[in-house]
Amino acid sequence: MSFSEIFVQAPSAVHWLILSSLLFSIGIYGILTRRNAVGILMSTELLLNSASLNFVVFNKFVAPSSVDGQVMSLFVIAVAAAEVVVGMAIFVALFKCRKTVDVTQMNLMRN
Amino acid sequence: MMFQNLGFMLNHTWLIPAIPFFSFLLVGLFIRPRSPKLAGIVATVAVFAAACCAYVLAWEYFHLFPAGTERHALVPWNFEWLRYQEHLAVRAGVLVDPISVLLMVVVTTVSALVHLYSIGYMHGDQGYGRYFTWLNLFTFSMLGLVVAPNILQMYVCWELVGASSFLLIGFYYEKPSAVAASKKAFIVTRFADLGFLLGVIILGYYGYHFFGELSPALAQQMGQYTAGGVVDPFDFAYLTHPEVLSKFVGLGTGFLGVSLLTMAMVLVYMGAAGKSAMFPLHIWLPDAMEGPTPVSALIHAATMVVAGVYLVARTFLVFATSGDALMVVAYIGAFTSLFAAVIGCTQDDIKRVLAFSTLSQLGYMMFALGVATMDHPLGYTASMFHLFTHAFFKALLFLGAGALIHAVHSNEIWDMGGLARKMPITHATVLIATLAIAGIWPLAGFFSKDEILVSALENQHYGIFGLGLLVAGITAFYMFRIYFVSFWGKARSKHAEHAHEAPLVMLIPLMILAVLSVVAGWVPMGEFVSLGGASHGAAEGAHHGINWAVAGPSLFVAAIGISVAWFLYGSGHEERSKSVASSLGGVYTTIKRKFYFDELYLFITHKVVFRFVAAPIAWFDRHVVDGGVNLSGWITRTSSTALSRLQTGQVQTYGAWFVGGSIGALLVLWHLMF
Amino acid sequence: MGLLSWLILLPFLTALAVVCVPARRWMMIRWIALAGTGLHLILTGIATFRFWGLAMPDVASMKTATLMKLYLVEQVPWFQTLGIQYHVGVDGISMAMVILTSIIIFTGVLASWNVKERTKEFFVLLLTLVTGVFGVFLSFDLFLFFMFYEVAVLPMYLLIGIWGTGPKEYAAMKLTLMLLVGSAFILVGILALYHASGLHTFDLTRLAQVSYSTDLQYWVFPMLFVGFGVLGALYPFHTWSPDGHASAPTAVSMLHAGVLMKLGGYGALRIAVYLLPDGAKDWGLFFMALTTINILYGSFGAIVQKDLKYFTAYSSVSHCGFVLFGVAALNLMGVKGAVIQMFSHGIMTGLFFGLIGMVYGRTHTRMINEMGGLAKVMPWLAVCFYVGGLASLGLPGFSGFVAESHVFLGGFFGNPWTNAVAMKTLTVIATLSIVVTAVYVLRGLARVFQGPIENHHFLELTDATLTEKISTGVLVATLAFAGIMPWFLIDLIESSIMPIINRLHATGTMVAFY
Amino acid sequence: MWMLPELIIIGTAFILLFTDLFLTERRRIVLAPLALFGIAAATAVTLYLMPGQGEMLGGRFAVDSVSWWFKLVFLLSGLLTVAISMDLFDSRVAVKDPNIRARGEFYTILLFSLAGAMYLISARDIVTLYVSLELATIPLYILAAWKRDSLSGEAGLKYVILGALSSGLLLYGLGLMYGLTGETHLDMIGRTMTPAPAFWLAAAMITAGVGFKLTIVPFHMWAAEVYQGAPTPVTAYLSVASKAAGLALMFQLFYRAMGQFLDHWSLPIALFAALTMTLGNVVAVTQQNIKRFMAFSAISQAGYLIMGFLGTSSEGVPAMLFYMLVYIVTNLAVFAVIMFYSNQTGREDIKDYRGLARVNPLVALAMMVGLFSLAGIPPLSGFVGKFFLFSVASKAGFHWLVAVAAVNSTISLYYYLRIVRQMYIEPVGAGDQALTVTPALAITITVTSLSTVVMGILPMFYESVHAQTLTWFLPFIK
Repeated sequence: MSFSEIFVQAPSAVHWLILSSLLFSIGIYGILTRRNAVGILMSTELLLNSASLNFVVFNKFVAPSSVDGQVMSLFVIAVAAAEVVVGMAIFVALFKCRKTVDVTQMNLMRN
Repeated sequence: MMFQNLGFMLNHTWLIPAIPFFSFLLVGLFIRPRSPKLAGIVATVAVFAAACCAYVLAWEYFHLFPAGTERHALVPWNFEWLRYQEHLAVRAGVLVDPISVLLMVVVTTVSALVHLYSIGYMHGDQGYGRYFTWLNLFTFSMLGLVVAPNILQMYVCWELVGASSFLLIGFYYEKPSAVAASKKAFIVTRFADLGFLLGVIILGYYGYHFFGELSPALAQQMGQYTAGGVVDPFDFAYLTHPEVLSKFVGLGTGFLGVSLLTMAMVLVYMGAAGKSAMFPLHIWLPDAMEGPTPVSALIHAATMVVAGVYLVARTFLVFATSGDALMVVAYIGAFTSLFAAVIGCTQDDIKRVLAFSTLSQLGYMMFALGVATMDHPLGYTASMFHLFTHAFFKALLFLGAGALIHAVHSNEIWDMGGLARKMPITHATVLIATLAIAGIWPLAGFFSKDEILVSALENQHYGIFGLGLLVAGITAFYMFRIYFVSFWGKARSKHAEHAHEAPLVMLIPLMILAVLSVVAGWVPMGEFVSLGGASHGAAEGAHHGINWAVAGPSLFVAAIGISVAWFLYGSGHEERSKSVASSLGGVYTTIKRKFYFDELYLFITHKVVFRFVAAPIAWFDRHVVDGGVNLSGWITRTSSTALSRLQTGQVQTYGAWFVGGSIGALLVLWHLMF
Repeated sequence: MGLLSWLILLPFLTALAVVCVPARRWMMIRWIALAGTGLHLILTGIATFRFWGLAMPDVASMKTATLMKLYLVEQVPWFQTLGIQYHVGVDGISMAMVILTSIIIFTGVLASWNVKERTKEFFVLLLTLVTGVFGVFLSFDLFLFFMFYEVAVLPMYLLIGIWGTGPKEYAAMKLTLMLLVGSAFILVGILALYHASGLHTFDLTRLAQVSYSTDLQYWVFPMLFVGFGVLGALYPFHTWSPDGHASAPTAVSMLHAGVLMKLGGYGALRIAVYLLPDGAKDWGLFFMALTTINILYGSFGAIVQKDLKYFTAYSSVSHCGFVLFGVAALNLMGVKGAVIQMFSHGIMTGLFFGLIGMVYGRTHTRMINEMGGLAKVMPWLAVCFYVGGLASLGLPGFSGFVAESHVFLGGFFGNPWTNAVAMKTLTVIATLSIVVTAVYVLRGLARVFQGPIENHHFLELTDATLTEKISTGVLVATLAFAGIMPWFLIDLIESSIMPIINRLHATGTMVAFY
Repeated sequence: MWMLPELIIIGTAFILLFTDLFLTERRRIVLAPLALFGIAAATAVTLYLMPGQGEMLGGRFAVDSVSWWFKLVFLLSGLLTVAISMDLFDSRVAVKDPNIRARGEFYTILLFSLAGAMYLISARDIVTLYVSLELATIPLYILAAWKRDSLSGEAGLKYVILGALSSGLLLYGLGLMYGLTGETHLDMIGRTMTPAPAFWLAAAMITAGVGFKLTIVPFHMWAAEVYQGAPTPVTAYLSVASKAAGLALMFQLFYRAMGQFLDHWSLPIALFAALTMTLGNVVAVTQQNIKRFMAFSAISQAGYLIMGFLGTSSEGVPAMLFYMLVYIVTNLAVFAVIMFYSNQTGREDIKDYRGLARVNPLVALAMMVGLFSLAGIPPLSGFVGKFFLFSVASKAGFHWLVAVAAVNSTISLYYYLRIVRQMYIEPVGAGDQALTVTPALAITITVTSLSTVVMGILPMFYESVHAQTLTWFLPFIK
């Protein structure tokens, strides 16, 4: 389909994949650029979400017979939550002794 | 095979080298540490025993092959010493033929007398036992060289005599000059031996080739006089066989248009020249006089230095087959004889004068061999004859000089003088020897020298003949120079005034040798030593009745030489000699400094080799090769620090690497796929 | 458990025995070590006689054999799934090497009689190292071989690092790393052969039954040869040797120069040339040229050395050049000469380093120029030194001459695959070394032992003690024995070399004349 | 009941958690033995069950020979980690670190991670695979930050950020694979996968995810800081168990899911291996802190490890498993000594080890054995393991890689010898006297270093791995 047509018809797998890859790219960008650790953590969430979005999309368009993809996305959400919790805990602990969570300051150990 | 009806000694010829060897072990390992005195006695007795064996052997051999019959080279005993590979083994053994018998007699006799003399001469020296150990070792190696039936055994013993000469020259190891001299002697001869070794390798290589093409019958015929009947490419019996020689000639030219055979023989001659101190390898011999005098008498006058002559004689047929090699021998020999004689006139150290006269006489023997040919081999006989006589009178001269040095405690002839009255016996014997070497009838030197000149003349080598005559004159001159200076006139030093006769144990050898230097000339050498049976006529013809056409002139020039010596040194007008020397000026000093050859060699070794080869190599190794190794280590460490900089501690940098890495992986896979 | 396993194990057991002794009883420790090595000497003698009895009947048949024949073999499967097995055996070459090692370690223990600092660790490491050496010489499974090879190399680091002198850590590290880089290449080669053969075995005797593709041989051979060459001091990979030897303690230099450097030649011959004949044919000339450089370079380098140990180390470089030169000559005489040279140089250099240690122990200097006239105060050591020196310059009557004449003849006789003129030229160049060797040996010894004694406290020095006399005496006697009666050594090794040569001439019979 | 080992571990974890609540600080001594007991029980069960085959949860959880061996590896590393961490919390330690507290939770979390790793190798489904991977990883974030100081916290932060990034990439890759095949079962994916551009994108992302756990260059950057900052026992656990988990993940994905493309992988894997071992070794040369140093040494070991994937020869799997086994034992031997030394002196620099051989000869000997085994010196097991791996590479025709690896092991010897030199050659530092070795560490050190030697000499270990896993991967490569 041509580029213009993409916007006129009902959303197909391509649309969703474009969306997820956009999310993914934003996530990567965020991870690499944000100075605040919390921001980085949020960007990682974007990564995971884009991935789980993929699962749902593929479930719908590729393997509609089963629900494995959707199940997967649920698990991913749970896992992501766990990851965030742990991450935040660590940041808090670190904040206590460093009074900052600016990742660019975190270079006590380097050659 | 004809080893049944041999006499005892012929069957047990191996005893002759073996006795000194075992006495060497015995003395060196067991007796020397306990009682040096006993060591001397045992060593001397052993060599005397060997001498007796040698006489018996000579008697047996020349009765086995009476005059007129062809005298075969017997190898009555041998064993496989070193097997390189199939058909390439070294069979150590003993070779008995006229010249080896001759040499055995000479070596054992002189060695025995020198041993005896040394008992007196070395008395009280702290290295007494060591001295006799080395002396025995030398005697063994020299005899082993003489009886070598193959060229490799000859090389082996060649090295051994070199080593023992090295040990004996450096006997006074605390004296730097002696140490230097011993090193010089060994290294120079070693350099020469390099040529010898290469020659041996080349001969062995092609000999091995031809061996394969050899017909069994021929091989058997070659081995018929060898115990076991087997010959190897190294054996003289093989190398000198006409069949093999013709094959060698067939090889044609190697590189530079020199035939391979000539190349090989010139290399072999290089070794011979080294041992016999032919120009330009002569430089070690004068310095070798740093050793104890009896050693000079034995090794550097009578026996070891003639090994070169012996080698050429031993391989004469091969040399003769390649004519050019023989010419090299002739001209180098002739030149050396003149060169050395000239230097001899200017030296003041009595032993050095004798050393140069030795050089000159060796030159005689060499060119005598050089001028000989297959069909006029008189020179061969003459050379051996001169070797024989020279051994005695030169040994006598050295021992006499030893007696003088013993009395005067100095080598300088200018510290002596007027010793004729104080040391009558020494004087008498030395006079005999001097006359003998000057070639005065009826002493030994006269006959042999005469025969050499005859042979030169016979083969139309007029130049060499004339040169020989000239040298004869010069010889007479410088020999009588030292004679007059040391015996006549008045004592020139305190020691010389209180000098007195040497002990009896030293005089006995002198007297024996004096007798020998008188009678040795009357031995009909042609009867015994001649090239095969082919050339009897020539040999005998030459000896029956001296050829006065040659002898006359030689006597005449000798007389001139003596009278000039008397005029300059004997007549009590020393200023004459000084004026002559000063009138010669630069020439004189050049000659006195031996044409600056030592300096030249020193320059080559120290300046060129050490400074411009060895030192740079050592530097290169430390800094370039080793530097390369260290460089690799340095590179590792540097890249380590460089790479560890990547660990910035910035988590986002790591993230970037991470993403970049995955993209890289994608690209790699992509590239591999499409 | 057979004789050979005992030969390998005995040093290790001795080491264990030493471990059990408390460190302060260092006298007892050295006695244990001496007993162990002495016992090993006896065992070696027994093994030699048994080998002789077994091998002599086969001499005739070996003349045409292309497969080596092992005796007293012991084979036990080990990592079966990879076809790795414990496979020890002995043939003439390894027998000679075992005898050499056994003598050297015995004399080495005597020479290190007065190691008082950390004696226990010293002897433990020394004996472990020797275990490795015996293992290498006796094992015929490449995996086992390689394993022992590294066991033999590594203790050197601590031995030099702890008991050494001078820049010891640097020297030790350099030595270890260079040798292990060499073994890295060996590993590559071994694995390549293992997979190429398709036999699924590391057994040398079976790997020798297949012929490898030419291009495999072409790249594997140099890897193996250089890999072993590093230990054999092949130019330009020899620079570990001067520093290493100079820094190492006496017994270690003895063992290292005397035995370990032989592992190089041994491996190059036994594995590289034997398994890869075609590769050897392609590379022979190249390595001959390289080793010719070795020979001259080492001897010229030795001339200007100031330190006795550097002096000897460079002469070792030169002499080990003869070993690899003979191997690269690829004919009977060359290879035989190489093996004899391994033996001869092992004894000779062991003697040298032992003596240097003894002299150093007295004068406390190794600088040649600071000595002089020592012959007066230590005649025994002087005589032994001169014997060693004369042997090393190839004086007939000592083993050096036998070896060198073999090597020269071998090089000159050439082989059918290499340009004859080139080989002859290289040989002639190599022969120059006999003069250069004479020069540096005589210069060095004259400086040390002859001339007047300048340094007056040298006058109080004493001659060799009994232990020193025994250790040097044994070595001197061996040198003379091997030189005067070379036929024992030759008979021992010759029939074991034939297979290597015959395999080169792919046809079963020697090509007699080329 | 194939899941029993995992269940035992999880059970123990909870028991620890609860008992910890009801015990006074003095009594908490019993927790570590309890944990040990639990792991030991699980190990026993594993040994009893292996090499049985079977599956549960509708094929989402299955066991086979390889998974048993992996579980053994995990359990072993867990066991040893707990053993060397025992002293950390109690008073026998000379230099007490106030920032280390709460041992009960420590062990609980450690066991959770352990369980996750064990599930990982049994997972047969993308879902279980991912969940168990996170279960194995997330606890490690916490452990890395266990010490309440800035270094440890920083380590935790870096670990969590990069870990999240990698899991995101991995998940995206898995998602693509799901999309390409419509299957979540790994075996089904492996069967139905057809090469397409998207597949290679997925493959690259999966590589990144796997590389992160295995510390393959350039996905290794986190290792240095995390290893250095984390408490020593955690570092030890990371260096062995987490790597083993990475290898397990790689087995799951590269053999099961992408087995049919294995031969395409050879060159990239060879490149990654060469890059990893070279960089790890070269950088390690100049490290001063011993934990950071061990980090780079571990990186280079990963490089050797993945040589087993080269080619499609059947020796690859057993070679890698055996090397993993050897590696954990050896590495933990070294870490036990590091643990001991930092417990007693609080020092972690290489030069602090000077003269150790004089004051604690046996400990120094164990350390030397461990280091030499890591460097691959015969007859230690490290050499044998490496030799088999090199053999695989050589069989696949990667002779250049073998050469690179062999030269690398020489470089590695260079820096391992730096420590040996400090221990043996350098003189004792002033006033150093023999340090006391606590029983737990004494036993650990003895056992590990002995087995380091034994596994190299007795063939039976390798033989049994070989016998059981030789044919395991044949169904996946078609």
